[in-house]
Amino acid sequence: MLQKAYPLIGRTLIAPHTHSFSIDCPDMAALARPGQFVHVRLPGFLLRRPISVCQITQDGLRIVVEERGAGTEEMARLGSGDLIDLLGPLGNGFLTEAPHRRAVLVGGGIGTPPLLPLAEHYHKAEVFLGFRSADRAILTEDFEAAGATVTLATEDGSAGHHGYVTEPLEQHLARHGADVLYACGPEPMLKAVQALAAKYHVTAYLSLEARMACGVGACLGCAVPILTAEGVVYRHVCKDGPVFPAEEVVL
Amino acid sequence: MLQKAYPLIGRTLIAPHTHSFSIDCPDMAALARPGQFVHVRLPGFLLRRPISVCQITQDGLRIVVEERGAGTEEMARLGSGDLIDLLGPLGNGFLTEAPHRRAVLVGGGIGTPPLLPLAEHYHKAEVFLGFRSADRAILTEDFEAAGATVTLATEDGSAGHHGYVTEPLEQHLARHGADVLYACGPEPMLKAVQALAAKYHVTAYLSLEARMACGVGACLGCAVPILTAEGVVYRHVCKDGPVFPAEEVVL
Amino acid sequence: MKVDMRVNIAGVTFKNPVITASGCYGFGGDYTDFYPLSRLGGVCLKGTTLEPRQGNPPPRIAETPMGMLNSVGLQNPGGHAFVTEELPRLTGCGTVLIANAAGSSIESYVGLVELLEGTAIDMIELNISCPNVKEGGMAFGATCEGAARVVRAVRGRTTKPLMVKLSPNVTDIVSIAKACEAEGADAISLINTLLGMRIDIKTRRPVLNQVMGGLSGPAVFPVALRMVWQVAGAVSVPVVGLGGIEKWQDAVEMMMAGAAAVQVGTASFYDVYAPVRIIEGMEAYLEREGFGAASQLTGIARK
Amino acid sequence: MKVDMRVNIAGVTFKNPVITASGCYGFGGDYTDFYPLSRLGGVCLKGTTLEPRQGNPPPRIAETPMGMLNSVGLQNPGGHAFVTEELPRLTGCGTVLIANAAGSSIESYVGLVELLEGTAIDMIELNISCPNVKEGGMAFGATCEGAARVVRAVRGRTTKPLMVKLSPNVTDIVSIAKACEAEGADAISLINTLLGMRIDIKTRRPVLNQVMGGLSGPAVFPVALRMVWQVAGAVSVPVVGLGGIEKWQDAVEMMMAGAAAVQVGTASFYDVYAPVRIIEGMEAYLEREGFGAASQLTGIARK
Ligand SMILES: Cc1cc2nc3c(=O)[nH]c(=O)nc-3n(C[C@H](O)[C@H](O)[C@H](O)COP(=O)(O)OP(=O)(O)OC[C@H]3O[C@@H](n4cnc5c(N)ncnc54)[C@H](O)[C@@H]3O)c2cc1C
Ligand SMILES: Cc1cc2nc3c(=O)[nH]c(=O)nc-3n(C[C@H](O)[C@H](O)[C@H](O)COP(=O)(O)OP(=O)(O)OC[C@H]3O[C@@H](n4cnc5c(N)ncnc54)[C@H](O)[C@@H]3O)c2cc1C
Ligand SMILES: Cc1cc2nc3c(=O)[nH]c(=O)nc-3n(C[C@H](O)[C@H](O)[C@H](O)COP(=O)(O)O)c2cc1C
Ligand SMILES: Cc1cc2nc3c(=O)[nH]c(=O)nc-3n(C[C@H](O)[C@H](O)[C@H](O)COP(=O)(O)O)c2cc1C
Ligand code: FES
Ligand code: FES
Repeated sequence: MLQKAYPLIGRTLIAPHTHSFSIDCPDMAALARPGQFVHVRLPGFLLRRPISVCQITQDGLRIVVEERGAGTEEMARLGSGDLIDLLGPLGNGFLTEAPHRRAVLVGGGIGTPPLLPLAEHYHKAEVFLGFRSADRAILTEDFEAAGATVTLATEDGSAGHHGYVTEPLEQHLARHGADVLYACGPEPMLKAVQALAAKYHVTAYLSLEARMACGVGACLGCAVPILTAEGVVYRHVCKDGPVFPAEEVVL
Repeated sequence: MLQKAYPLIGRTLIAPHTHSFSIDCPDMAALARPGQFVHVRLPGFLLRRPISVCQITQDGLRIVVEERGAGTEEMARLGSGDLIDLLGPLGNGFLTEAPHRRAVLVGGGIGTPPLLPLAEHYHKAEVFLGFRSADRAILTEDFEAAGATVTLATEDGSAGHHGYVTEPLEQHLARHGADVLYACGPEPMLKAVQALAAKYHVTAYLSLEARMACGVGACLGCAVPILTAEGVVYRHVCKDGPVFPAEEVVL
Repeated sequence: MKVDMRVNIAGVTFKNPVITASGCYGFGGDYTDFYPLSRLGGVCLKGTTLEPRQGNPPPRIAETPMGMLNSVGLQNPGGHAFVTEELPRLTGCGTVLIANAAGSSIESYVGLVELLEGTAIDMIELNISCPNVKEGGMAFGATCEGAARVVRAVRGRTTKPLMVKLSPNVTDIVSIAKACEAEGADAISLINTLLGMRIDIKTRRPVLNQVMGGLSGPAVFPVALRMVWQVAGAVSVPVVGLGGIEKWQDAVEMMMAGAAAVQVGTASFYDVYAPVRIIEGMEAYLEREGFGAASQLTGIARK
Repeated sequence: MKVDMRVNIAGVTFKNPVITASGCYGFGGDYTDFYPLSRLGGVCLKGTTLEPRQGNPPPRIAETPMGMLNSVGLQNPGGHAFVTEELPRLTGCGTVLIANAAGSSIESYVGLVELLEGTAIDMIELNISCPNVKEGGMAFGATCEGAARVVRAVRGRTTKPLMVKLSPNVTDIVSIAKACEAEGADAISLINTLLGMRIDIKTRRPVLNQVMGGLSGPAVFPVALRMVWQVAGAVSVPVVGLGGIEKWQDAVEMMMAGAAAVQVGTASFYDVYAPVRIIEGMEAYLEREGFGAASQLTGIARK
């Protein structure tokens, strides 16, 4: 874990109110694993904002941020050359299996970015991405560049499957099954994925969100209910997660 | 009175930790009078900072700021092109007499800037400026350019008179007298000037400082004790001042 | 459809739910360069006492993280000058006028509200919560008995709607609010300032001459919101919420917690347009979200 | 000459006056990637109860202007696990270990401190001020009688130095501090969090599942400083000041107000190095200003 201010080397608008940032942080990148996140400090805000690692290179990290409130709006004002104060990498990330295993990745909206490093890990990942509309779709080309097959769904039908991403996902699972499944996205999507994983007996992992303070396990703020042998207990997204086995997640 | 964010068109370091700012604000400049001040909002700080008007042109205002705490340090980070949020012009400014009257201006340290517009008003002002040391001296050339005669004093003797500015001031008053005197600077200096004005029977005005909130007379925060016919009462630097007749000031 | 911005508090109609807070708006004349008073729902005038008060010695102001301290100490020209000099300047200003009545004894409160009978004042805000005076002020507002005594005494002597302004520096705000309601308060406003302090590490002395002062500004907003939530759930008279409101979102939050209207104080010090921006932002929000009236916001987070 | 950074509180020597605050530092293991525990004056461990507690349902965190709310609700593994699992990990860590003892009844407080006898714990911080639990917690800390009862009961059952941590949500902090001192408290720490709240205007519901939570961070600093000033002037045991300290200047201010040491909580959440930066900044300041020892700061603004 590191805490440092790093130079931003670029910001690109990749969808309305959605920005891709490249950060020059080789030391932090060297520690990062897929599914981990960085905790971003922003001027004028007390709490850091957790943002998933979307790409890990020798030179640094890429993150993708959607403006959803005052903090992410402030982040969107940062530009090339500005310093960005990161704490990270945090969390446990995804448990990965051998690259040749048949992995299915399911992303909804701004839940998509953390899945990209998985597509780079698995040789031929099957990726299912759901967005509100075609113009909101992000990272599809990046997944394809990583060798994945992308199936798109949009709620308004403006691109790909018209409806929820879980519909083509179910068709795929019914037809081909999968060795392992990873999902990140809004709660209703996670709920549906959890049910499908159970139905088709696929080992599945869900990446969860929670309001955070410390990001390192010290404050116990980011509690989520998790089913364990002793019943439902609170685990912490920042330290025990953000990824949990689907069958343990209480949604 | 106006409240607006104006573009900064330049910042120059004119002495250690002392910066001159030119602000592109013709509308506010058109309203400004010598001795008034602007109230500056800075990112990250709740209260505005009062800063005297140091020069008034058709294009805008000049202000000179010494870093004395977190707010003025933040101000020193602003540069050309940045926006600066001003409320102003505030206060009553100096009561001026006819330009040919024999005016004496006495400035101490960062109390010097508000006197410059007076030097521009009076044809041949006699200006006495005191600083800690030669490198801290500011605006002497500007006063000379305005036609004033400048007498410098430094506490360490590194330039001009070695000692307090009130020493050459007293010599001048004793020898030549004056029609009107204006002073701005640290409290001990104002106290000495007040005594000299009384001793030599010169109409004198002192510009005072106080911690401020609103700047417009609404909060009654910036109280200073003032001697009136009904005894000592609190007047307000932002609205009744910052300039008060020397004989009414209780120091 | 235009949103109906009006709210009614104790029989008084405010054209919108944004009132400027006492002590932060003088006697109404200081911000007229920027917008007319008629733009506001109402104005709470500077705290006034029966006798003139010169207030506390300076320094009276200190800055804190997202807040400020003041120890003005109820500087005011007294009830007589208030009625004969300040009020006449405000006639026809087109907004609801609220006098903020303070006192150091029951008698002085009573004397003042009697002076206000028959004036253009639309409502009295009884200030039993000023932390900056040695006698009276917060002392009355700190206990149920103290609060009840003042309200009882004043209630019998005024026909004007009576709003009681509470201090947050208490263990149990709900009981105090209920005590005021029981004695006939028509509305409750809260919060006044939290007692706070700063030290100047250069001089090694307290910044404020009075050592302690009242904390206001965004820093106190979550405490204010909590107390409004608690009190609005416990009394049936309208609650006016204040403390740290600087944006329309804060005002909406405060109303959702149960406030019938809000007051804006400290925010004007750093943005003179704050009250107007809040009115405009709230109106746009209400329209966007399909509300017919501002009053529909009141307490919706409780349901 | 090197400045002597040591302070002594109730017979325990701290190598410097900076202690991490309870609930903001887990059980001491979460920040060791950044600096060793031995850098700190002391560590107040996460609030512990006799029985395990799973804490409150999420969301537990909300942001406020220069502050935050939490409603963690004393999630902890219970006294037994604390002593057998957490404490052993801390042996030899080179800093003063303070257990933060909470309870929902007198018996549970007593049971817990008895468990702590004979452990490596150097001091007990009695938490009678947690706003996030339904029973006990702040309820004890809200009255002199409640506070006195807990301190009296616990005092008889522990040989460890006893520091009592007070709640700021009270009308009269001084009386409560005195009541604790009278019952044998060896030190007083304050403040715990102020009760606050936020509403999410999008969902139109309180942000926190528990509706209200504890406010901490720089926003509360002026309130904390004021209370430390008041209490330090009224008791003769050492006072440990906390609430919103984020910079060395804040720590110096707090000590000048009368604190013998400080605690740092929320600041670590946004700057993991905050406690260390405060120690270093304070040391440099003391040297620059010619102080021989950190303890000379305590109360100098009162003189
Ligand atoms: C492990 C993790 C990974 C994430 N990865 C990404 C990502 O890659 N890209 C991206 O755009 N967003 C991501 N998010 C969500 C992102 O953290 C929130 O959108 C952001 O915190 C909102 O801040 P704000 O100031 O804009 O919103 P506001 O609503 O103003 O924030 C107020 C407070 O609530 C918190 N908050 C609000 N929404 C969320 C949320 N959904 N999750 C956690 N905290 C929240 C904020 O952090 C802040 O403390 C992730 C969240 C988590 C927990
Ligand atoms: C009418 C007037 C005109 C002024 N003109 C100038 C000028 O032309 N150039 C210049 O450099 N300075 C001027 N000052 C002083 C300037 O306002 C302070 O140096 C500045 O406010 C300090 O802010 P800070 O954040 O750096 O210091 P901090 O000490 O961190 O400020 C803390 C708080 O105290 C207030 N404060 C601190 N010192 C003063 C002070 N001396 N006067 C008023 N408030 C203070 C701040 O405004 C702030 O609210 C003037 C002050 C007044 C009242
Ligand atoms: C400078 C100042 C003076 C105040 N004077 C009064 C007063 O005279 N009467 C009163 O009831 N409240 C007074 N208050 C308290 C405010 O009306 C308000 O309750 C408090 O500031 C919280 O609101 P805010 O955060 O919006 O300012 C004063 C506040 C400030 C900052
Ligand atoms: C997330 C969180 C958890 C806390 N848990 C405890 C606790 O278990 N016991 C306790 O006495 N105080 C607890 N506190 C209060 C802090 O110890 C401290 O009193 C308060 O946060 C003010 O200090 P700060 O502003 O430096 O954080 C907690 C505070 C936070 C923010
Ligand atoms: S955010 Fe503090 S424990 Fe997870
Ligand atoms: S600063 Fe508000 S009255 Fe002068």
